[in-house]
Amino acid sequence: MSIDITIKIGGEAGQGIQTVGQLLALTCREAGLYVFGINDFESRIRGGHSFFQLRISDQQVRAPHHVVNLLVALDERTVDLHRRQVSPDGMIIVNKKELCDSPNMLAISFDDLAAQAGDPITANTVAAGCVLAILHAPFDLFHQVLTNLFSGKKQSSLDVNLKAGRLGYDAAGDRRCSAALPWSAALQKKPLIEGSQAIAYGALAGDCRFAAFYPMSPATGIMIHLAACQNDFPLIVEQAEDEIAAANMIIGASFAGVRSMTATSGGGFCLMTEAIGLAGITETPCVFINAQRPGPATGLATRTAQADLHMVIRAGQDDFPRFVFAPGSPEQAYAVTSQALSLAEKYQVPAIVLVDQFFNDSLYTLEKAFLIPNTIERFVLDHASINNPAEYKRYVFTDSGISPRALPCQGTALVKYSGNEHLENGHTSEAPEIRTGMVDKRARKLIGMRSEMQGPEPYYADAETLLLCWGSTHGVVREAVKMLRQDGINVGSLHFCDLWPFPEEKVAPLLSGEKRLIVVEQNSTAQFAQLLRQQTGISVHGAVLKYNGRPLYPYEIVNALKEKEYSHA
Amino acid sequence: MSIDITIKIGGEAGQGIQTVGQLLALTCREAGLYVFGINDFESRIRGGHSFFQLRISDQQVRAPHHVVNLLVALDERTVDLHRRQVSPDGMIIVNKKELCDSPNMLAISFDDLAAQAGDPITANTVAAGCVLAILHAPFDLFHQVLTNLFSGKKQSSLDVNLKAGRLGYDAAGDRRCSAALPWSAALQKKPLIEGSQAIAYGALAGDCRFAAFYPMSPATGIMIHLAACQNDFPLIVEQAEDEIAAANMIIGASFAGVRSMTATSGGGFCLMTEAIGLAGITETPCVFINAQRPGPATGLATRTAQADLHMVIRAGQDDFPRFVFAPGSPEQAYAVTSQALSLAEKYQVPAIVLVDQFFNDSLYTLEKAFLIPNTIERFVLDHASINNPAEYKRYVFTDSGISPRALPCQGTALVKYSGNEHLENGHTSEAPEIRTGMVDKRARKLIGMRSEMQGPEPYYADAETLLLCWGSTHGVVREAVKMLRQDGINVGSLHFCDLWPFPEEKVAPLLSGEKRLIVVEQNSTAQFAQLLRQQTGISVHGAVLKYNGRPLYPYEIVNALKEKEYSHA
Amino acid sequence: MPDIKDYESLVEIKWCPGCGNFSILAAMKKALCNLGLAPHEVLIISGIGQAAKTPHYLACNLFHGLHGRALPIATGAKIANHNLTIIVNSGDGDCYGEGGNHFINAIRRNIDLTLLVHNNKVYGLTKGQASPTSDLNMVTRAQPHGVMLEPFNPLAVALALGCGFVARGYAGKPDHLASLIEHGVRHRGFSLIDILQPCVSFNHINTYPWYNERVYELERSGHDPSDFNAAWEQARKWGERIPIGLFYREDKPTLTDRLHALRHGPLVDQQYVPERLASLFSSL
Amino acid sequence: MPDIKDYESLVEIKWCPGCGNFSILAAMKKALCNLGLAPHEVLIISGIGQAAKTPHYLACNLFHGLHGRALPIATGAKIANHNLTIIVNSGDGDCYGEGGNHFINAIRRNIDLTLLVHNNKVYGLTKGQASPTSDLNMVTRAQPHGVMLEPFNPLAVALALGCGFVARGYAGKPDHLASLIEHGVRHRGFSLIDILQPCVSFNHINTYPWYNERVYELERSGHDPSDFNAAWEQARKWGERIPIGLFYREDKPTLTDRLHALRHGPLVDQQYVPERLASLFSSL
Ligand SMILES: Cc1ncc(C[n+]2csc(CCOP(=O)(O)OP(=O)(O)O)c2C)c(N)n1
Ligand SMILES: Cc1ncc(C[n+]2csc(CCOP(=O)(O)OP(=O)(O)O)c2C)c(N)n1
Ligand code: SF4
Ligand code: SF4
Ligand SMILES: [Mg+2]
Ligand SMILES: [Mg+2]
Repeated sequence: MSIDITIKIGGEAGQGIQTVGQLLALTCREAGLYVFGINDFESRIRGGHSFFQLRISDQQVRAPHHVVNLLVALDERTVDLHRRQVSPDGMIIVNKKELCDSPNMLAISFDDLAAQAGDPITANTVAAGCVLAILHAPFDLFHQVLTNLFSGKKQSSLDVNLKAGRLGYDAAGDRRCSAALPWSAALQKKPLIEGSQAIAYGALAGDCRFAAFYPMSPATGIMIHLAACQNDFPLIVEQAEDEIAAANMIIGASFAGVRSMTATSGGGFCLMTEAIGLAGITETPCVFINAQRPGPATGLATRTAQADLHMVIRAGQDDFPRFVFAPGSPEQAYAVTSQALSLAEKYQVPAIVLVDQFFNDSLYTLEKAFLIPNTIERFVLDHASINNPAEYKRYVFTDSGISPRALPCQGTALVKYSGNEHLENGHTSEAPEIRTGMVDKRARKLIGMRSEMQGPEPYYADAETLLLCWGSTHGVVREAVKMLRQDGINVGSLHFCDLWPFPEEKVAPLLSGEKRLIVVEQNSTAQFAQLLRQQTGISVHGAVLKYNGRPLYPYEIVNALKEKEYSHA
Repeated sequence: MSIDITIKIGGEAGQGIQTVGQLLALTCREAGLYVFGINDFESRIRGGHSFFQLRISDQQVRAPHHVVNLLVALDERTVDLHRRQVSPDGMIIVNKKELCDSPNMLAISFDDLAAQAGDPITANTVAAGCVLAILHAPFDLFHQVLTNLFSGKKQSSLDVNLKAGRLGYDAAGDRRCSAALPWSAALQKKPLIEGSQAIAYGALAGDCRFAAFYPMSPATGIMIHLAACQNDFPLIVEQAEDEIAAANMIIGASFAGVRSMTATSGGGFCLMTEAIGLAGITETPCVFINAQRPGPATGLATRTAQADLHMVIRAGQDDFPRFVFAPGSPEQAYAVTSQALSLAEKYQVPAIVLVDQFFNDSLYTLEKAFLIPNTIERFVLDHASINNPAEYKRYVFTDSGISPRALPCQGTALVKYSGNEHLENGHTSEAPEIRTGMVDKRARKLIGMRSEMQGPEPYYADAETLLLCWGSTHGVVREAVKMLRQDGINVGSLHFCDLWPFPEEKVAPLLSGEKRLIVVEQNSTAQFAQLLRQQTGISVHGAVLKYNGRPLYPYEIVNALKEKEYSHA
Repeated sequence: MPDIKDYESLVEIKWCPGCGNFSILAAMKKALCNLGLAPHEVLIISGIGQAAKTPHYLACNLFHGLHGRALPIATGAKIANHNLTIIVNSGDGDCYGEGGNHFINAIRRNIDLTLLVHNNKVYGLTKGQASPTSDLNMVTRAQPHGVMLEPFNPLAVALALGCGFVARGYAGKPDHLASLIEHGVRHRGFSLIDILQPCVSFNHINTYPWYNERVYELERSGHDPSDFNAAWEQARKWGERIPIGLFYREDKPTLTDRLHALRHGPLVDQQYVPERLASLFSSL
Repeated sequence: MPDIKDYESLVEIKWCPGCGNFSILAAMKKALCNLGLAPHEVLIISGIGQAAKTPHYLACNLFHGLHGRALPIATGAKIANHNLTIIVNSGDGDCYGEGGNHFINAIRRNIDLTLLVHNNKVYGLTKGQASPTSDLNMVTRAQPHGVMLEPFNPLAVALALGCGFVARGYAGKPDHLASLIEHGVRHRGFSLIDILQPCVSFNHINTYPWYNERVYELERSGHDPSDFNAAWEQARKWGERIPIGLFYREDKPTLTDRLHALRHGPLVDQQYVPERLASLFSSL
């Protein structure tokens, strides 16, 4: 990696840390640079401590870095908490002179300069301008970013912000950080996107038309992004009275014919589990996004975890087919969300997508815009094609387990769904042979479903040691593999996105031979290792587990591997 | 087994089938005989078809038998549905002459005789009298049963019932079934109990003082049995507005100092899962009974299943310690429910007891009355013993993971519980090291908890083939083993009651060597086999699975083993 | 014009003989015929309970869901296709107990459907526990010391929530009930029809004779359903005299009237247009 | 007599500067002192939200549970030990949204506790989505076309449910609020105090100035809290003039008064007596 700079902006909630980060990221976008940003904040609205950490590079970056090149401290606490991470040649910008106690520090009063610019609210623009100067960025690029941002707004807003940016830029004087980034206006700007946004857009690409939700961190962002699209798409986003209502609403909407989904976190997901079973037995397609955070109960509301894997696979009483996916990048999240809507409809089952706070609240540069499907293949039976409407049976027994699904009130065939065990026609039945028949019919779908599942994504998969990971840690583990290999350690990785039905046949061959298998997970019990043994009988040799609510860093994996500091799973 | 008679009484819901069965069972009790009764009924109040099937023996019986010696048909449908199960030397009593079409049938109009006795409501007494005559029972015993039953009630009620019983008894004429039971008044009567009752009484023996519930088959019976005890025990049974409320109420009650529990079935359990996590992170002891029925969603409300094993182990987001038990007999259910209350308190964790419709609604003869604890060991910190109340910390870090638990408002120490991740003192904390510390503290309890777990109960455990079962099928599998061994097949069984934390060390040794392992389960995916492989890496060789909602019969296992008609798990 | 026969279902009815549900079923069929709706034009959604079995017993499209959750299912269905004519059959336990929160919020949404609550003041299907509407002190096997909770008054609560169609029917007056249902379906907005329904198996207090002695029709007592205060006063009556009929009626915008995306027609009928995504992505 | 200082907590307060919650906290402390209760005699139970953080900010026993579920936790605790003095701190989302069904049923149970709903008419902790009490048409990032649901009127609903203590406080009048809390705690039975609470971060409609212009104290306007009809009329007022104070008060038996087993004292204090089991088993 030729250039790799990490900027951390810390301060109290409400100080606009994210705005600074956003301005920097947009300027990088202007220059065709890659960024990766993580958001760290407490469960409060004002005060406390939070930070935004932006990594900038001329190559794709998909993991946070633990060494900070430039620390922007909007308060004293930020200095105390983070100065140790600043690299020897790094810099610290503080907003008060009094805080300066070493030569690598630069004091700039963002507030004073903002006032000078004409509006105290522009302090963040001041800060961004200052950082950009230190990063060797030409002011032009920032000028362009601000112009874009305020296009369509009052000219005076733009003017005051340009002034503020300039003041900040100039305030840096000749202080520059060591590494120079290749700043020049890019011909093609690469899209910038948040994890939660990638999911929202994936939903649109999957023709989701109805989303119901109850606010819950870190899932809310997905719905906020979707809600903003209601003017331009055939889409309704409804805030429900609780998660139970949200789950049942999407089932109702799907029954009536539109693709639908919800998003929540663990506690809300718990409340949806009965409805997931309802989707299972009524064979109603729908998508549940579970954005994980540490639990149980309220746990750590604004922190990250990967600890709901087994819960989502087992949610709801009794057995019924479902999909579970855990994407590892915004591209995969976009594709998988769209695919989940489609596969749910094709197999008439619930599909669950597992993400987490780390993924949802991170900022990514995309190599290129997401692919847009030209058409949507619907898996719905047209009433016109029903020969004998009076004989239509919603749950007719088929070899594939999939029964042609007509929509209610779209023709003369009567469409009957039931959450009780039922006959082919949808009426309740307690007959033992019907019960067995219907369980088997539903289970038969698993054959087709399993064939849709991708095996894990290999990366130096023939290495001696394989790191097994799933979900959001994809980029982090890859980077750790790269670092380890640079140090001559023969390691590779497998990233699992398609988790249920577990694609045993595609997994087992990759794990055979004399390999050392180590899972990397953000939970305390190595949940994936348990799943792997359950499904294949294969035991792993170790586990790198982090479960303090904070994102995993590549160096942590590297250290654990080098020091053999991993627990035996 | 010297004597083994099965009587099936069938008819519509509301016809009093269970009353007939109850009278017969009580008469057997009078004679010191053993019974085992199963209840089969639809999800309706009147009409349809239901039956009660009573097996009578001079030895302990704990499984239903598939051959019927005496069929009592209160309606025509019963004859149609069940006549094929009647043994060649068996008999069928019908209530209408027109239904008689073979020599083994006897028509007696219970209604006419009841009217003759003076009250149409006594038709069930007539039927019982008739059956008892056919079974060679002396009328005295029945006389005694009725006298006991109506003691304290109006003399006229007793009189008319005695008359009805006599009329039924005499109506049998000289028709007798082939096998004579050893009828003589027993010196010591063995207790008769329903499965759900054993749980309720176990709760009392565990000093449960508060139970909250929302009605749901097949769990309601437990609460009805408990509710009836409210006059004589320090006990309150509260019907909640929903399962969420029930689960949270028991947590509140336990927090305030009384042992508490709830009972529900799968759908209701789903709604409780968030609260189970709350119990987990707040370290509040409480007991959740999940009486399983086929699902998902409403499924088959009045039928049986064992398909919630993984769900209950994984319910609630993230990892936290919990107990899961699945008793196999009323004795074990009594002991385990009581123990669950105690262990939950000792380790300050939620405990889950898995039963099912088959178990809850069956009637058992006990060898002897349940053991009654003399005292209850409480695991609660007395405020008087707190040296420095101002410094009391609810979640103090300890080696065992267990922090001394004081009750609120019982002294000057302030008691603070939180469902957010917290400091030792119970106040919210987002600090990463606190998070890891608290997860680890809670996880440390698993060491003690695992040591409390019993390994499986072996039965000819050194046999070549081992049947592995859990929960309510204990007696059924045992009987199958006996039958197979009588046929010279070298088979044994292991019954698992203590399922989580899974007692790996106690299990693995029993399964080593060249054994053929076959699970016997009432679900469609061999859930226990999955759990076993997950925890031990051991794969089973086959699975006998029944999931049509009906109880398992020993002969079904025998046939499956002989015909090798089991699925490869 | 559809005929009652068109609404026949071949499914065996699993209610007890004499149950009040039979006349509710008959009233529904009659109302639907009077409304000129054919079975395939009707969608009936229910929760779980005896009441919730209703949609199986007449010809219609149906969704028989979870205990307590009929209203959210119906809300989702109506948003997806606001041309649907939706009736919800629920029980007092289903709707006011497990589903209490959805009852509140379906009214707040003014989602356009007709809710029939078969209010037998008991949990029928689970064998006779108290329901939210059970009388104080009613003894059951689950409440051996009698009910200790103040009964839930659905009409008063609905009025407090701003419901635009608040009515009470009685299974003992099926023609009156049929006419209420007809009006309820015609009403644009959320229509609550709480139906006094004797349960012959478990409720031995609120029986047919008990009600027959007490009920009176608001339509015959000069009640003005546009008068909110009068409605409130009537809604609080219970005991010696029990009013049935339309308590209150008011037109307000429904949720689906308000939703912007539905201005272009039902969601289910709209088109997927890839260009919209392209223009969205161009802003990234 | 305890002092305000006794109620000090060392925990850092995580509310926004200027938040209405600060005066609610102050009013609580004042009321508790006036009641002569020491911190260890008080149990505060809360759900999840900004409001629900309250118990950490004063000295007390506390249970900080799940979003929406404070009332069932409190109900269980009160049944287990009916000597407890319980206050519940909840938000409008916590109590009227996620917890709507428990709100209904805690009132029906008349469980003896004091419920303080910090009603900021918004979901504060989750960053400003509409709550059940948000005004119609209020625009948020989750409701870009404005709120489309009729606002939930907690006082009217409580009255419709037969609540025996119905009050509204205002964070801008902390002394008045303290006195309401004091009366609420003294009241034997379920006491609802809905508190108008400005949220400076997310609710830019219902601000301090907005309320200051509108609120008036019922105590100063000749309102008789024993007059149900007058209470109902006041409860339905909202807009130009907003009443605060005690709307309605009525004594009724509480749940714990009614429960038989509590006649022998709090459940938590009773004895385990093995003989009772023996006599139970003898009947088998
Ligand atoms: C989540 C859940 N909890 C409980 C039940 C059990 N259940 C089925 S019907 C019913 C109550 C029925 O009462 P009501 O709604 O009044 O209908 P009725 O049978 O009286 O018509 C209950 C509690 C269930 N099916 N699902
Ligand atoms: C089951 C569940 N759903 C959602 C959430 C997320 N959540 C936390 S607080 C809150 C709403 C807070 O609003 P309110 O109760 O009005 O309290 P406020 O913050 O405004 O005081 C929500 C939705 C949660 N913690 N648990
Ligand atoms: S139990 Fe009651 S409500 Fe249910 S069918 Fe029978 S009479 Fe009707
Ligand atoms: S967000 Fe609103 S309610 Fe929450 S602390 Fe801030 S001002 Fe108060
Ligand atoms: Mg009912
Ligand atoms: Mg709020």
